[in-house]
Amino acid sequence: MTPLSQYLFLSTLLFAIGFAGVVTRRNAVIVLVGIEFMLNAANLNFIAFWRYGVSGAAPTGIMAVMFSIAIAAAEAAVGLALIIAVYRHRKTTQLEKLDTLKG
Amino acid sequence: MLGSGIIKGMVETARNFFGSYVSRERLTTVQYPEQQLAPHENARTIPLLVYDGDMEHLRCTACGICEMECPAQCIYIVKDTVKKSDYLGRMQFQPRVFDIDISVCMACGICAEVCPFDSIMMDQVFALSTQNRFSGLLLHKEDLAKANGYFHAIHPSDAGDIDARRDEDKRKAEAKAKAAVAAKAAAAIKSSEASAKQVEVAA
Amino acid sequence: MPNNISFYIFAVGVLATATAAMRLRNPVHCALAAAAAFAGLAVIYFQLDAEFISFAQLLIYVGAISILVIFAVLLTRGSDIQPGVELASPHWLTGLAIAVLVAFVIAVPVCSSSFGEKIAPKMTVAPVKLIGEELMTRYLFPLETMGLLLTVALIGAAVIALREPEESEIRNPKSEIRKQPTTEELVAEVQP
Amino acid sequence: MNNLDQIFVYAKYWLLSQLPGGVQSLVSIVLDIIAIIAVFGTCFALTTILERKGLGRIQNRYGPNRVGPCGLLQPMADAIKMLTKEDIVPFAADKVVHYLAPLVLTVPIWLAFSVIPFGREMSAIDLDAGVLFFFAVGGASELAVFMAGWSSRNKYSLVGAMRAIAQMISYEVPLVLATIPVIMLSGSLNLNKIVEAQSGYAFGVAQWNVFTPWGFAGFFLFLIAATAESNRSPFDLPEGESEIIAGFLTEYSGFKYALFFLGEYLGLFAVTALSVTLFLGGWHAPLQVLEFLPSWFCFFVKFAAIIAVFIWVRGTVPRLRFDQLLNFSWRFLVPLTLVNLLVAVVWHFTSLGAGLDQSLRWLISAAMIVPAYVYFGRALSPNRPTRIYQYAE
Repeated sequence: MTPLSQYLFLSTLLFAIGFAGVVTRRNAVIVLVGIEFMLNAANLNFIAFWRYGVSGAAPTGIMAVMFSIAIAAAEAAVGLALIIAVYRHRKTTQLEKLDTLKG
Repeated sequence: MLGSGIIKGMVETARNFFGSYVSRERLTTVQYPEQQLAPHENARTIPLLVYDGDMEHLRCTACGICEMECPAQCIYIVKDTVKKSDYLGRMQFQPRVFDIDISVCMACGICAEVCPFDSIMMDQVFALSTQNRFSGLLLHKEDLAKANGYFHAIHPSDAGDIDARRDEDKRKAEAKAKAAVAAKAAAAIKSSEASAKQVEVAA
Repeated sequence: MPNNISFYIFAVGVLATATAAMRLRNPVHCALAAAAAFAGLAVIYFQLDAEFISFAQLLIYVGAISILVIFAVLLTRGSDIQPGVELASPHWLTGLAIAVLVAFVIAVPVCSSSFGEKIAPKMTVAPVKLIGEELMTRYLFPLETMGLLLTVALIGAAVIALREPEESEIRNPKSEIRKQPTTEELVAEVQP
Repeated sequence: MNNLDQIFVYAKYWLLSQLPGGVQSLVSIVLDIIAIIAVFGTCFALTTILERKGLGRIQNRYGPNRVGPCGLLQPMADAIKMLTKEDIVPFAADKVVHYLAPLVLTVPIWLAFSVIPFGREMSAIDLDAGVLFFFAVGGASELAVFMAGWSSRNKYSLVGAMRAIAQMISYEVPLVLATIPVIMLSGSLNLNKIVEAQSGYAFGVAQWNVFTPWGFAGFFLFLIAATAESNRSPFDLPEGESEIIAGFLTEYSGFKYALFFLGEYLGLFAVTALSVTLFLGGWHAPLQVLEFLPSWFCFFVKFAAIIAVFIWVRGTVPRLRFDQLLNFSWRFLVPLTLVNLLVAVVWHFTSLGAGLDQSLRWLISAAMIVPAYVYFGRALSPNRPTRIYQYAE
């Protein structure tokens, strides 16, 4: 059986990859995908800690992840709708060009 | 109500489905290689060349009108060097080469339309596939030449009209020739009589 | 032991596809790689005996969010890449350094703590029935809140993405000045 | 039960007992996979030929009857043709994605079969969340269709893919909503337990879900949504050849095209098998007197019957227009499935207390579902004057 630390390392690396994408990419859609990766890394931690934890009978980790997934879905829907609306207005999804609040 | 039309349609297709097993008359298709429907008389596929009697008597005179008119330019004609007499007794060229590339031919029938010698006509064969897509689809004079009897078989009324007209022409031509011969003979008699008269006068 | 090997295979796969999703040039490729990474994570959840979450992950991330991302990319013409445009933002080196730092900061406590070597308890599979009962009793309030949130998100996304009237139709002064010709004018125009 | 019923199970165990203990679990998995692939591969071949023959008979012609006896070897000829065709990849295509798309479509669909109980003790894996698994692996097909359409770099492909995705998303909602009453009333996502919940006979007739008002309505709603989900006529707009050539399949040829074709039929089989499991009592016999029949035989008879209905519908109904297609899902199927959910709840709670008469329960359910059907049906088809046909009888 894989030790818990392996799952934690995987989640750490996934979080870092997502974070790197968020801070380095220009395309707003890809940045949103990066945020999804960070959320997924957190989900993996929840599941791993639940699986290796003592409270095996109560599905606490699973519940947290379920709500997290639901929030992620809502976030993706709203975020992408925002990106599309901004694109309609500015004709770009390049983030550094979206630097004025007035439009 | 929504769905009633669909149910009606389903009943109809079910009736067709079972009916096609019960009654043979429902089946409208033909099992092709074994059964074949006779083509309609005006059906046309690729051109053919009509000859009377034997291959040496092609109606074609290599005039080149069809070659000129063909929109797909799939006809290639080379004239022969010697003349042969046609059905009216006139001396005409015959084609030495007459090729049609049926991979290009679009069966429009213009060649048959413009031919003044009733030579090029439209065939009804449709199983034209060959092993070789270049040389196999280039038909030569020998492949295109068909007897008048064959033409009668596929286009009876057209062939009948044409034959009647040709017979008429032939009859006229013969009559004309006869008349010409008679006139000549009469003229000869006349001239001989005249010369005889002259001889008499001179004498 | 086979569990271990398959974990490493899928872990490497997830990391590779996630990296690809963050590095590839074409945003559509990024979205597809991200879908693959999400599917790989679903497999890892399955290995962790969280089958319900695993299937929910497949259903929501691969079936819905990836498709949403792809639609967003296509609607913003993201797949037409101009050759001159730089992929990364100007401060990408700083960003990358921070990301590496973040990974390091999280990894250090994982290494130093003792729970890393923990082995999973024998059998803690959470039956779907238990999840359903918990959702309807202990987690009822979060569930209802979630339903509300999703409804709000649905309506909000629809409203935000709704096509506004074209700006030219509202503010273009020319279109305001130009008035419809009257019948008399038209008649006068036609008659010599 | 009798030996014939469990013949395949016994055969598998006998085969496993011949092997050393170390590889038994692995071989068991492989045997399951082989069985599913062999059975549904054969089903695919048979369905293609029978579908063509059936459609032919519906149109009053013979259908394929040349290759082999009665044309039964036609699938072989088709396979040879498909496999020996040149595999053309467009020059501008995204090569990798173009290559992966048919695989992404076909592989998850095979997975979907693994949770279906084909007979007593005959399901490959007994998953606790079987229904969820089924729909989860089906989620990949949308991605595959998009990959196929986008990577071809062809406008028709992209339009076809977009149509397909819009259609799949629209019809997944009623498809899932139609299964929810079944899940609610059998109290499990496990397909084996759902089949178990439909066991037992009342007056010699089986107690399947389809013999309840919500099950009856749900079954038809499920079938309609399933037809659309598997891109079959009359919902085959994604490949509407009269409009967009072949949709997302335009740039595919040879083996890849065959894989798409296979994937489409497998999707149909999977969703048909699920409908048999959810509504038609899985492998249970319809009448008590027929209980001696092997369970797998019952399952496949039902399966074949539903496939026949699909073929029949394909031969009857013409293709919809795209706005009609989406309206049909969102304005008709989704509201009706929600009403059906309510009917299921009423049915469930009237059975508990009250001691209501069976016919009264039916009456209440009908009073809920029939007006909804009429109302939403009316709303769907605006009142037009009756069309008078001049030439049709």
